Amino acid sequence: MQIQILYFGLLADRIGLSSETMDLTRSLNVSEFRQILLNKYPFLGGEKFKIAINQQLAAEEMDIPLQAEIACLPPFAGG
Amino acid sequence: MQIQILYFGLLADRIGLSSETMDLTRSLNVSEFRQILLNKYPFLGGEKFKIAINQQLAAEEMDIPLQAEIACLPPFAGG
Amino acid sequence: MKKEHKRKKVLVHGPISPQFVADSIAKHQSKTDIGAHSLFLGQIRADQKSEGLVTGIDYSAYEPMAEEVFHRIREAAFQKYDLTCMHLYHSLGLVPVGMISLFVFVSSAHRRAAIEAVDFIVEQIKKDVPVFGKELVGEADQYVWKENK
Amino acid sequence: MKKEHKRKKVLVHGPISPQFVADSIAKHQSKTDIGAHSLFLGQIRADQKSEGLVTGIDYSAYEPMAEEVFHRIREAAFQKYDLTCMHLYHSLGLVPVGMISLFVFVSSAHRRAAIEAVDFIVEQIKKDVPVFGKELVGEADQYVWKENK
Repeated sequence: MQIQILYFGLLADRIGLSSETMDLTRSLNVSEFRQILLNKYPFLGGEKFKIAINQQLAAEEMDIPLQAEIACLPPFAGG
Repeated sequence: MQIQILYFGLLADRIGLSSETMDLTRSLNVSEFRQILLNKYPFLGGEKFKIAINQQLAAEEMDIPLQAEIACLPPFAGG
Repeated sequence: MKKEHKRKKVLVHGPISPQFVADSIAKHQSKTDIGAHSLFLGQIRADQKSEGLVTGIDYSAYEPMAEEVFHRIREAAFQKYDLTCMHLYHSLGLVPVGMISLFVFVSSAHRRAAIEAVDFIVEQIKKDVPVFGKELVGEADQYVWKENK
Repeated sequence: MKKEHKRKKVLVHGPISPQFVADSIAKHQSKTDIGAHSLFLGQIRADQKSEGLVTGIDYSAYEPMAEEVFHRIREAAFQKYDLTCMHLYHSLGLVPVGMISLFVFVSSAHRRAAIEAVDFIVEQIKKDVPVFGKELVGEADQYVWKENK
């Protein structure tokens, strides 16, 4: 199962990537995905970020659907 | 005792004057002055208006000082 | 106690142009402690009256008292809110429908102060400033005296 | 239920000029049911950070989601307040200190709706729109990521 992950702002900056794709071996919820991300990029441990699935903010217990576009969003700074 | 009276907006329009002077035979408070005005211009009976003395809104019981500039102010319409 | 601010003339002749608004904004770009501008513009509506459609408002004022009250409103707003600067303009004379007769411009480091101050200032102006408005209606020389609610 | 309004692009490249604000105002002079315009402008402050003085903000966004959230905020404001029209603009890319990065423009027949709607809209934008800001500080290429409170 493939998902596309977009990184923005501080997260893109720290990771050094604005997007990547991941192949998952099983379906995950948001909380599990977040943990995989923190295992991969342990330096994100101190950062607050929200996760959007297909452009909607997602609760931690929400399952990630097939072909999802996942966005990792650091604190907003608009205005 | 002479006072100068200024009329604005609807009042100036109805009376046909923007100012006049009156010679008073004794000192008056605002309420008494208002009554003199209504006796002189009975068609103002139905109109609401405030009275300012020397550019300050005056309470009805306030005495009118010597050389006062009295302004008769219909409802405000600024903005 | 904050100091009293410079007296500025508020009453201007005729409508306030969008270009004047733009120039006022541009003048504030050098004030780098400002984070928020809040602006209010009063525009003349073509209200339907029993006598006909409003085509404009002819404003008059008890000018010295009006300027004094505008000044007091300015001072009160500076006391009440944390503001960087404030500019008020109100038209006298004829302002046709669709044109602007009131321009309130408040700047602050932060948005809350700016937005709340504009609300306060507009309410005070409507309530306390001796400005009078003759609403011109219909084709002939008819008019109705305006009254703020 | 009111109808859904036309989608309009909110994100624009670079600062929003005072002239653009003036042109937006001027376009509304033909809408003679409008009595009140309320405008909010966000301007970049030269804040003092431990790393130095802020010289500008470089904005980025999750653009499709940001546009979607701006659209939802517009619809919510139209539902909540009695408005004639509404225009929102937010900068992307570099906006130097003193320049404008947010322009909220709301028009209504009456002042209360216009003023309250702007307050609501600005709060929602700060809270919900995925826009990110890199505050450039000092002389070198230093920066700090901005975070709305």
